[in-house]
Amino acid sequence: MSAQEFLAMGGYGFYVWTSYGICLVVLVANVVIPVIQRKQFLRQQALKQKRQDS
Amino acid sequence: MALFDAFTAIVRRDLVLALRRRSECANPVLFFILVITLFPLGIGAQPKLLQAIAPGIIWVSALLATMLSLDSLFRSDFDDGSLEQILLSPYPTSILVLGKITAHWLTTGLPLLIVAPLLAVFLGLPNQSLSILLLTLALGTPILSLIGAVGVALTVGLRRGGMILSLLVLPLYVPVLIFASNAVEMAGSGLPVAAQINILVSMLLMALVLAPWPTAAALKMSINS
Amino acid sequence: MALFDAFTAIVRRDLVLALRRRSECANPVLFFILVITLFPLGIGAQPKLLQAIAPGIIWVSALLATMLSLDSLFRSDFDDGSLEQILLSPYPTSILVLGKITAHWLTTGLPLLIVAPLLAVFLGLPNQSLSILLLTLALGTPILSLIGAVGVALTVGLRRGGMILSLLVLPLYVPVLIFASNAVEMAGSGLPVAAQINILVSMLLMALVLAPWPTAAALKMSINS
Amino acid sequence: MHPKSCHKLEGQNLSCTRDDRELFAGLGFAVHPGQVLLLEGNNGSGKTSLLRIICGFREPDTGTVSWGEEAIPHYQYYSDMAYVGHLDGIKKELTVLENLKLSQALSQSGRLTIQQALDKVRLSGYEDTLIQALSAGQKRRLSLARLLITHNVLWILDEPFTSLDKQGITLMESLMAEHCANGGMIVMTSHHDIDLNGVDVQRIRLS
Amino acid sequence: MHPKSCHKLEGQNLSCTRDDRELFAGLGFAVHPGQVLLLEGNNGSGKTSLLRIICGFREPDTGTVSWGEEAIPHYQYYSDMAYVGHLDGIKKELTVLENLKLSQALSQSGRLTIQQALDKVRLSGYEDTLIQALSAGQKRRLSLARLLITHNVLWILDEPFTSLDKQGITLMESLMAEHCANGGMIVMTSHHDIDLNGVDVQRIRLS
Amino acid sequence: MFLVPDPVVRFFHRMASPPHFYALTERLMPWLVVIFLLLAASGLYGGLYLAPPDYQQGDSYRIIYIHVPSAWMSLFIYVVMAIAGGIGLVWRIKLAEIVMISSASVGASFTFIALVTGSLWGKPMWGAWWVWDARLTSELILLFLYLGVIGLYGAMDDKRSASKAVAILALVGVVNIPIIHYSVEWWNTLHQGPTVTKMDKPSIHVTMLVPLLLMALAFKIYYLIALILRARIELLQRERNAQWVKTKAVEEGGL
Ligand code: HEM
Ligand SMILES: Nc1ncnc2c1ncn2[C@@H]1O[C@H](COP(=O)(O)OP(=O)(O)OP(=O)(O)O)[C@@H](O)[C@H]1O
Ligand SMILES: Nc1ncnc2c1ncn2[C@@H]1O[C@H](COP(=O)(O)OP(=O)(O)OP(=O)(O)O)[C@@H](O)[C@H]1O
Ligand SMILES: [Mg+2]
Ligand SMILES: [Mg+2]
Repeated sequence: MSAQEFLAMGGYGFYVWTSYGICLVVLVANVVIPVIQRKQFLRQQALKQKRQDS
Repeated sequence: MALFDAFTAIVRRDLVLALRRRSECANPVLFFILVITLFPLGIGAQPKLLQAIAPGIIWVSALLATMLSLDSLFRSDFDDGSLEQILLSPYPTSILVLGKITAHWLTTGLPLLIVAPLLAVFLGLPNQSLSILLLTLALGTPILSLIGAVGVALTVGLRRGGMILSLLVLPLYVPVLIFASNAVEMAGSGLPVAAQINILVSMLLMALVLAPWPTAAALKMSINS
Repeated sequence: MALFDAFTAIVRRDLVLALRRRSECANPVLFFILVITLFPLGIGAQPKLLQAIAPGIIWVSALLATMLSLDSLFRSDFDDGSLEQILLSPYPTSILVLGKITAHWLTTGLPLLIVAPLLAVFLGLPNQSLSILLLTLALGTPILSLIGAVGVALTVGLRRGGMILSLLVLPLYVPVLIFASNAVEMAGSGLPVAAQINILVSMLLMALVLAPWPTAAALKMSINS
Repeated sequence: MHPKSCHKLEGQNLSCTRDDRELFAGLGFAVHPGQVLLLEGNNGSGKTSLLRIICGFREPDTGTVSWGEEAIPHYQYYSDMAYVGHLDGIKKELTVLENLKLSQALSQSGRLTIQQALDKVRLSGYEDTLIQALSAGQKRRLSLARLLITHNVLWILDEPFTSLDKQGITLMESLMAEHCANGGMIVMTSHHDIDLNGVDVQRIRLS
Repeated sequence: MHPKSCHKLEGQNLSCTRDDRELFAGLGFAVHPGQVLLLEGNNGSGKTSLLRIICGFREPDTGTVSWGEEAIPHYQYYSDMAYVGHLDGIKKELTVLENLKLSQALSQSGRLTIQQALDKVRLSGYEDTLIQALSAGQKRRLSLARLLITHNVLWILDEPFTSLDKQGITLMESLMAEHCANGGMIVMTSHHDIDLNGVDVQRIRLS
Repeated sequence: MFLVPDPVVRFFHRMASPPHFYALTERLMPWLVVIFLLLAASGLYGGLYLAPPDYQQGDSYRIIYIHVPSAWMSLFIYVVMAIAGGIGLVWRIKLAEIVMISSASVGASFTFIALVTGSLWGKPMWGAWWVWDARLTSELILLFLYLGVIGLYGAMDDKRSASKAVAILALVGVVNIPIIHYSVEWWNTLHQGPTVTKMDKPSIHVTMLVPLLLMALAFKIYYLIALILRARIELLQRERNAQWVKTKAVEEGGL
């Protein structure tokens, strides 16, 4: 099976790959957002402590 | 019995209040009528079409009318501190809450039941399904009040509970809507509807027994802010 | 210009408030979506039928969603005394009120416009009427906000304005509903719709110029109690 | 007169934090029959928060409040106490009489009849007036009348003197003194100086 | 400092009836720059009603209120006056700073900057706090800060001391005295005794 | 309380102590990620490459490998959420509250994926993006339930009472789950009846079934990962005044 054929998915390429694409985006977002939020939160807390210490 | 006295006192109070705020009492039913008249306007005068969608429209409107009247169930009591006083009563909150729900149904569900036949005729609903429509409304609207009470109790403490309430409550209303409007439709085609009615009856009983508890719990939580 | 500053300050304030009360901002549109999903549930899965009533359903839901969001337009300002302060401002109340209406449309009408295409597809609305649907919504929802403002201003002083409001406002909404849903339907059958669109445009202009005055006057009257 | 006035109200190790700010911590108190506990403190020091904890509306972050050896909330507590907070808890659309009758139905009857209580707070003659036609101070008097017509040992009052004119304040003070003389207890906040002859007043200062 | 402080507030032959009960009739007064008009009276005597008439919210049954020879309401009046009533008029979901900025946008700037005003009412440090996290007294202080940051000659205050602690009351009194010393005028109600050194206080007793 | 012996409750309370939980998940995380990647890779390889096209649906059926697992997860996570909510209400275990609220957004995501992929599958199969049949509609309602949970939690400032409110809502809403699951049997619909979950004899070929099960497992592990990540923030925010959070902030705050 050529890569072209594989991507075409027997004519259903659009439907299949959009599905997988959206799925990927949502799943990745669900992991990345919390990681970013945690970084931000910890930074804010650290800043706050610094403010309080000084 | 003192507990029963407290229950009736609550019911009576809410009925008197509804009477004093005359507009509020008439309003869910007015809204019901208005929404139902909007559809022919939006869809255009096509009798066949209207007849086909009549059960759905009536039930959806009943559901919206009930839902919109829910906010008044606890809102004013919350705003003026009466709710605090009710929660401080030595009697079980769930019973007092059931009193409030009863009054709510008497002032919103019951009037809907009374005007429904008129609107059904207006939309051209076949005669044989009219009695089933009334039966489903009689069984369904108390369920709506009971389930709705849980939703309002959860949101009454929020500054703007009005709209989030619909998000919470409508999904829970869906089963009632499906079974009830389905029954009316089936009756229109002369099919048996015992199954749907049985389901509605059991939902009503369940809601009657179960709903006051989470409502009371949610009110206690709402007051804590 | 100080007057313009006051106007933008009001718009900005209401947008910030909508953002802070996150739920409120998303809610009219959620309600819109919810109501539209209720209809197929109540009516049953009959694609032909749904397609036939789609313009009506979408417009009735848009109308209800706007109407329900109206209460928040002045309610909280009335309750916490901000409205008194706005009326005591030396700037013309009608301009400040127009600021509030603008913010209201940005947070309710605009989101409806954005999700409408999706719902239209769900209900199987033909493609050629989609653009007309959007056009009518773009012209119609500001009219709804403007007319609605007069109604809320009249009822905000009543303790339970919510329901009597619908009685006041819905009749005024009917022309918008009729012309707009008619235009969408005609477009679906490939007929010209310029007449309806022209009417909507002139209604919008009239509302824009005329509505702020009675709104301001009604607010002054509501505060006097 | 107060059959269960042998109860006492006790708070142990109470603390409350709002938005990262500790309002109070390790707070303890005991109120016995006949005593008044007066919470003092500047604006924002946590008086209202503490009262709401004592009512059982809010859970303290640590510690317990107990009534008669048992931690609240429990049935006995709610039949023995009454609360008048920042909000009146009276319905605008009902008359004075209807409001008081409802309060009685939700609780057990107290020392005075409705008529006697209205006389005391100088509202007799207003029985059939709707609450929305009362002024700020008249409403306040009504919510005080509620204290008199229901059975209660413990009064919890958040700034009871708000909106009252001088006559009203004197009246309120005499009612409080009478309540304590009958073995009642009071927990209250006030920015006014209170003047209770011969009553044992404990003070807690929050800051 | 107050360029238009030559204006005076005058009430003539004012009367007000609510529910068949005449609250006052034929009432007249005149307040000149530097003066305070103190409305006294028991609960329900009509003080709030009179203040709302003076604000132009309510029309009197007879008589007129005028500002600078012209009957209210008119533009000049609304740019010269400020009102603090039973309701705060501040939005719970906004911060202290946002609220004050809004007030400034709706009116003309006054004597003090926002920062100075917050310092005066002891709320500095709370700039970015949401109002809903303020206590009753803190909210009150904020609505007083609003008086200081906008241009106004006439203050109309309905029980401005409500919820304030003792420090807050002293502060308020000094602000009022300062306002009058600068040629401002005040119409107010209070159940407290007020203590304004060297200010010309007129009293009207409603009953 | 309630039938559960005290030592058990105490054990759970200790396990559920925030710093303990935080440290444990930190050690667990790499393993979970590795397992997830292995499962997903083999599932996708089997599903997209090895499995033959369906004789009726051609290659479009390959959407099944994300549609069905995510649809299952959408139901599963709601049940988990309701159970955690119940535990949080009765025993006041903070961790249960956190599991509940952290599940909501993951569950909403899976519901969203199930809807979108189903819709994308429906267009070639049924000729319409959307039909209003019972299963589809009830899945949509499930999305609303999730959004309601998230919205309610967001709308309340005090997170302790917000958790209680959400728990009550989740418990009440759980009645919808059986309706969604059995909707295909109760109403005649366009949607596929149970094919995989028929216990006795799945009516699906093994080469198609195995990748599906692998993907289902991979999604379960993914849920754990996402749950843990969310739970950690929630935990940090609630415990922001505790010493261990302060130390962590200084260590990891990047200052
Ligand atoms: C928007 C459209 C769709 C939605 C919302 C949807 C939703 C669901 C849900 C909720 C389930 C899980 C049911 C359960 O475990 O009880 C499911 C399973 C399934 N769906 Fe869909 N679906 C959609 C479209 C489709 C389409 C177009 C197909 C194929 C033609 C399909 C094929 C399947 C299959 C084979 C299963 C597994 C059934 C089983 O064995 O449990 N779905 N779907
Ligand atoms: N809903 C809330 N959310 C967060 N913080 C709050 C909330 N309500 C009050 N606070 C904060 O808690 C503190 C105590 O408030 P509380 O109302 O108990 O004060 P108080 O002693 O009654 O003050 P006052 O004399 O002004 O009534 C205040 O600093 C306030 O900022
Ligand atoms: N909305 C209303 N409708 C009818 N009557 C009213 C209304 N509001 C107040 N009243 C009546 O008007 C009278 C004066 O009320 P007002 O609020 O002006 O009194 P006040 O002097 O401010 O009293 P307080 O010191 O208690 O605030 C009261 O006797 C009250 O019964
Ligand atoms: Mg207080
Ligand atoms: Mg007054």
